[in-house]
Amino acid sequence: MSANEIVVIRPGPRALVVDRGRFGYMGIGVSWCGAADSLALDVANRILGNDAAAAALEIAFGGASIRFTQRTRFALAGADCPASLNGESISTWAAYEASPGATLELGMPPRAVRTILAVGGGIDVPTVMNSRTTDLAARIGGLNGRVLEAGDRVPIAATGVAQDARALLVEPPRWWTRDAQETEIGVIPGGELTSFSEEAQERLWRTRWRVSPQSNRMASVLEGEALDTRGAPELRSHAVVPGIVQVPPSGLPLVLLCDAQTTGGYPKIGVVAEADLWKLAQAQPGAHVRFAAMTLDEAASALRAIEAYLAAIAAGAVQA
Amino acid sequence: MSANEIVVIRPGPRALVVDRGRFGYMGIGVSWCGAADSLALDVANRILGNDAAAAALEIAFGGASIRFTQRTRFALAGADCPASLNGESISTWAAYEASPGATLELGMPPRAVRTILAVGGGIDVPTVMNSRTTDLAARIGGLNGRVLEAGDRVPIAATGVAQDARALLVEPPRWWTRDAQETEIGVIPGGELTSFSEEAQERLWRTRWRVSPQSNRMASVLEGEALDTRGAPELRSHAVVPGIVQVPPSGLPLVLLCDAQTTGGYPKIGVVAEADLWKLAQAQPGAHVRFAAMTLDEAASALRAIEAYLAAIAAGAVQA
Amino acid sequence: MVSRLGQSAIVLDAEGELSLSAQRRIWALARDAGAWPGVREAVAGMNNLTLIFDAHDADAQTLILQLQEAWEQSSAAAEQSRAPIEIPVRYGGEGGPDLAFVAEHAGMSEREVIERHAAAEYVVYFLGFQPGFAYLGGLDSRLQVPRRAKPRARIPAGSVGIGGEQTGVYAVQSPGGWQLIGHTTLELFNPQRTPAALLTPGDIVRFVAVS
Amino acid sequence: MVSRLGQSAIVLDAEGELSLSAQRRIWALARDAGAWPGVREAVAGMNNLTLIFDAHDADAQTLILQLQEAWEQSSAAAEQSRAPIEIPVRYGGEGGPDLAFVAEHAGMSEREVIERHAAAEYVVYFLGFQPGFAYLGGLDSRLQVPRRAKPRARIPAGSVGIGGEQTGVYAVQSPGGWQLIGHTTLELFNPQRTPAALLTPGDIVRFVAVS
Repeated sequence: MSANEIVVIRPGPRALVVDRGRFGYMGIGVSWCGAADSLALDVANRILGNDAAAAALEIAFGGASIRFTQRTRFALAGADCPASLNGESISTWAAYEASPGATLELGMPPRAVRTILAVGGGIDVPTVMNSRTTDLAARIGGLNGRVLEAGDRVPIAATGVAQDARALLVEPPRWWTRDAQETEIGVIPGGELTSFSEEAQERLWRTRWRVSPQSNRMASVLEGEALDTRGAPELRSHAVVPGIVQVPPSGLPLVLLCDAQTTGGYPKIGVVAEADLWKLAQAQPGAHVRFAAMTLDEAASALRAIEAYLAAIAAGAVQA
Repeated sequence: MSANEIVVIRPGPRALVVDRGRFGYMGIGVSWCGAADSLALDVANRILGNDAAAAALEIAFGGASIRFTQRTRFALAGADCPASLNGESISTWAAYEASPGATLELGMPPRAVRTILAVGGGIDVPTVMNSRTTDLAARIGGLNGRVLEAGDRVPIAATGVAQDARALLVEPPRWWTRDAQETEIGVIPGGELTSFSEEAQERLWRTRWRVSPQSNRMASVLEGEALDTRGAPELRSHAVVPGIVQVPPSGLPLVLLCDAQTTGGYPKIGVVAEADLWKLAQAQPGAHVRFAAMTLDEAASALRAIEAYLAAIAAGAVQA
Repeated sequence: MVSRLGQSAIVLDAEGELSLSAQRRIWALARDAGAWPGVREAVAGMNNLTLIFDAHDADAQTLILQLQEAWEQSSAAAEQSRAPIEIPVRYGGEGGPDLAFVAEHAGMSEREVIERHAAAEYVVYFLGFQPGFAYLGGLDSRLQVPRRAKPRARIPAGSVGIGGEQTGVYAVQSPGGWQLIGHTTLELFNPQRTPAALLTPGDIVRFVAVS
Repeated sequence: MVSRLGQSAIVLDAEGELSLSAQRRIWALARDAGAWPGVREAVAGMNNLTLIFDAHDADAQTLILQLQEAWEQSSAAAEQSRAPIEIPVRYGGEGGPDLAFVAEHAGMSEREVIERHAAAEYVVYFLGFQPGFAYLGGLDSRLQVPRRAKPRARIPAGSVGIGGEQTGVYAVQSPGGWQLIGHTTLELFNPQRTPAALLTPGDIVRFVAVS
């Protein structure tokens, strides 16, 4: 009897084990990490009927090849790379069943960055400090605290295949089907925003920011005409969380993402609406984003819409 | 417009506000408290569709008279006292709707001790340290940390009456319908049991213990032929929780209940199965109980049976 | 002083100069607030504290008020934590009816009992028995005295007693069997205060005789 | 040493004589274990610790092993908590390539830099930046030195550095811009240990020069 696992033939540019995150340890400096696009993770787990806490693979920029060693139900969500199962083309935002020995191939996604590959029951690496997610800074979680390498055998749950396993296709969130030239990101103004000059504030909202290739899971780094930071105060170090928009001395804003350090001291101009944060994690280098001021009420209502969407998937009501 | 409240005309021998308990503060010496018969509380809340954390009244030995000031849905569970609403006889383990000004009268229960009176949406006293339950030692929670007195006006939630409010009768747990001469209480052996003499151990299981009138929400005190405690070791003070069976120097066992102090030092001979603990809280002074050794597996399965029963009530499947 | 940051975080900034005493209050507050319902993380910074909450379980506005209030109330208790905590005691008299008995039992004068009781440094081993009641280690062995044969039905909060090899302060009114040698006006338990219990395991306690 | 008590509790008893050092380990363990998933209460007693868990969220057998292991690993770290924590540092050499620069910038000898750095008592203000990384207050103002213009891509865990008015120890390998003056073999972060972070806010830290 073979172990319950999937085999990484090629991991592509960067693949790692993620779950919703490692919470409760910020006080000792441990970041949340977790899926950069947690909505894609939630969708993939819900399609499979997995626990919301189940771990999956996050594959950045596609290019991965995975072999299944036993009958395995899996789902793809997030970046829409060309995908094939045993040479047959398959879709993202959908669930399939792989037979033993089947190979999943993911090409380079034309837009967006990260694809979630979830399996029925979840990736079954050991839990470290209450989470299976990879923390590359602490070198814990996932597969020995590191990104996946060719030849890795990734344990998966032995829960097997559900009786009614079948291809199941869901409607992705609207962002994925729009052909927008730029992504609008809701930002709740806050922090030290008003200590910036009026001109800097105006430029913040007006600028069409370009996502820098330096962006990673720690932050989405933006390029454009720098903001004047002279008015911004020196801050004492304080906790920071994903979504905070910092303006370092360079004057170029950056948005903290899941792997952000737990504390920081740069001036902040606000926090990205939680319903929009995943879009930054999915924006390819060179893509354009624009910030739009949002009220707390608007942000809460956007979040409720996402929750309703997820609930509808769980209820089988968003089948495409 | 009158406030949302119920009025205590007579509280009876002892009535107080309870919920499931105040958890997380044992480390500073604060007991859980909560309903002595948490199963009755759970049933009453579930009948009404209340949140499981909703607070209710726990009325010991009946004798209470309560006036409703507005249309109010309520449920009775636990000790089956004769009850009437505006003079009309009503049943325990059932929900009713009271009209404004209606009076609920509870007589003395023929067997058992504590009746839960829950109202739709719950009793709405302020939350203190995460709970509404009365802690008579700390003098917090409930109505100013004390038992109810005649004339008290007890705030209730303004959620009003559900559209489909109607009398709803559920099958009580089996214990309530048996006409047993004694109650068998499952005990998971443990603690210092084996340091007692064989004769004392044998007597522990063999004795038909009588519930003492000294019993209260802190402990069910038992009477019978004393156990020889000479073998039992001196213990360092340690945490204790409801269900622990202690044998103090008197040799007469007592079972800790919801209001028990957080720490103690008497030798322990085991812990009452969680599915059986409420039966001790309901045993009237003079009633007989017998301990029966139970494995952890048996105790877990008894608890699952209770959970299934509660789930069935929530699903409307245990209607009598 | 408490401000909102995005949908799920609020930040408390201690005003004024950077100070270790403010940081002590931050530590105490971080410990407490981490247990508040709906709070996912309580993260101390440099004289500031961030609470990250779950919007399903906690309401931001309520949390802001709660944090603000807890901060204001934290000063006295938290600033001295880790430093020895002094408990002013009026020995003897109405609040300490058993002082004479303890002196007789120990074979010394009442004055010597007071001096020895107030001379020691006690360590809080743990809390239990009552809300805020501290089990203290460090009683002078000559002061050990048996509990009363017949417990009192009602001992006022603040009563300082000796029972066997232990000494301590009744944190709330309750029955009890210890020999009472004095009384303090210090509140050992106050649910409206943060932290509710004055003492924490590890604290060093001294009794100071007052008249 | 860990035993089960009923359906929802396990008890750790420290073996041997009653001791304050064992109690210190109990305190640290109670703090940590209170945050373990499924643990509802972690209650310290007299050299013992009771965990009350929710059987839906935690498996007793797993919890027993976890508690047993945490207890065994707690000794070194926890016993010294609250007492000053000494961090042995090999100053200069391969692990401290910027010692000469710091000395030059401060206008003193390398030896004097070491003496001043090791003379101070530092207070842990909070943890952040990296797992287990402590923000220390108390750096001698004469040792303040600007960060490196070009950060290093890979600083080994254990590197002791100075950046502006702060000093600290890199707890895990990472990029960083501080001036490195030495290296310690002490592990500041180890997720297999309880507590995972060696330092806790409020701890007093001393650096001790070793060769």
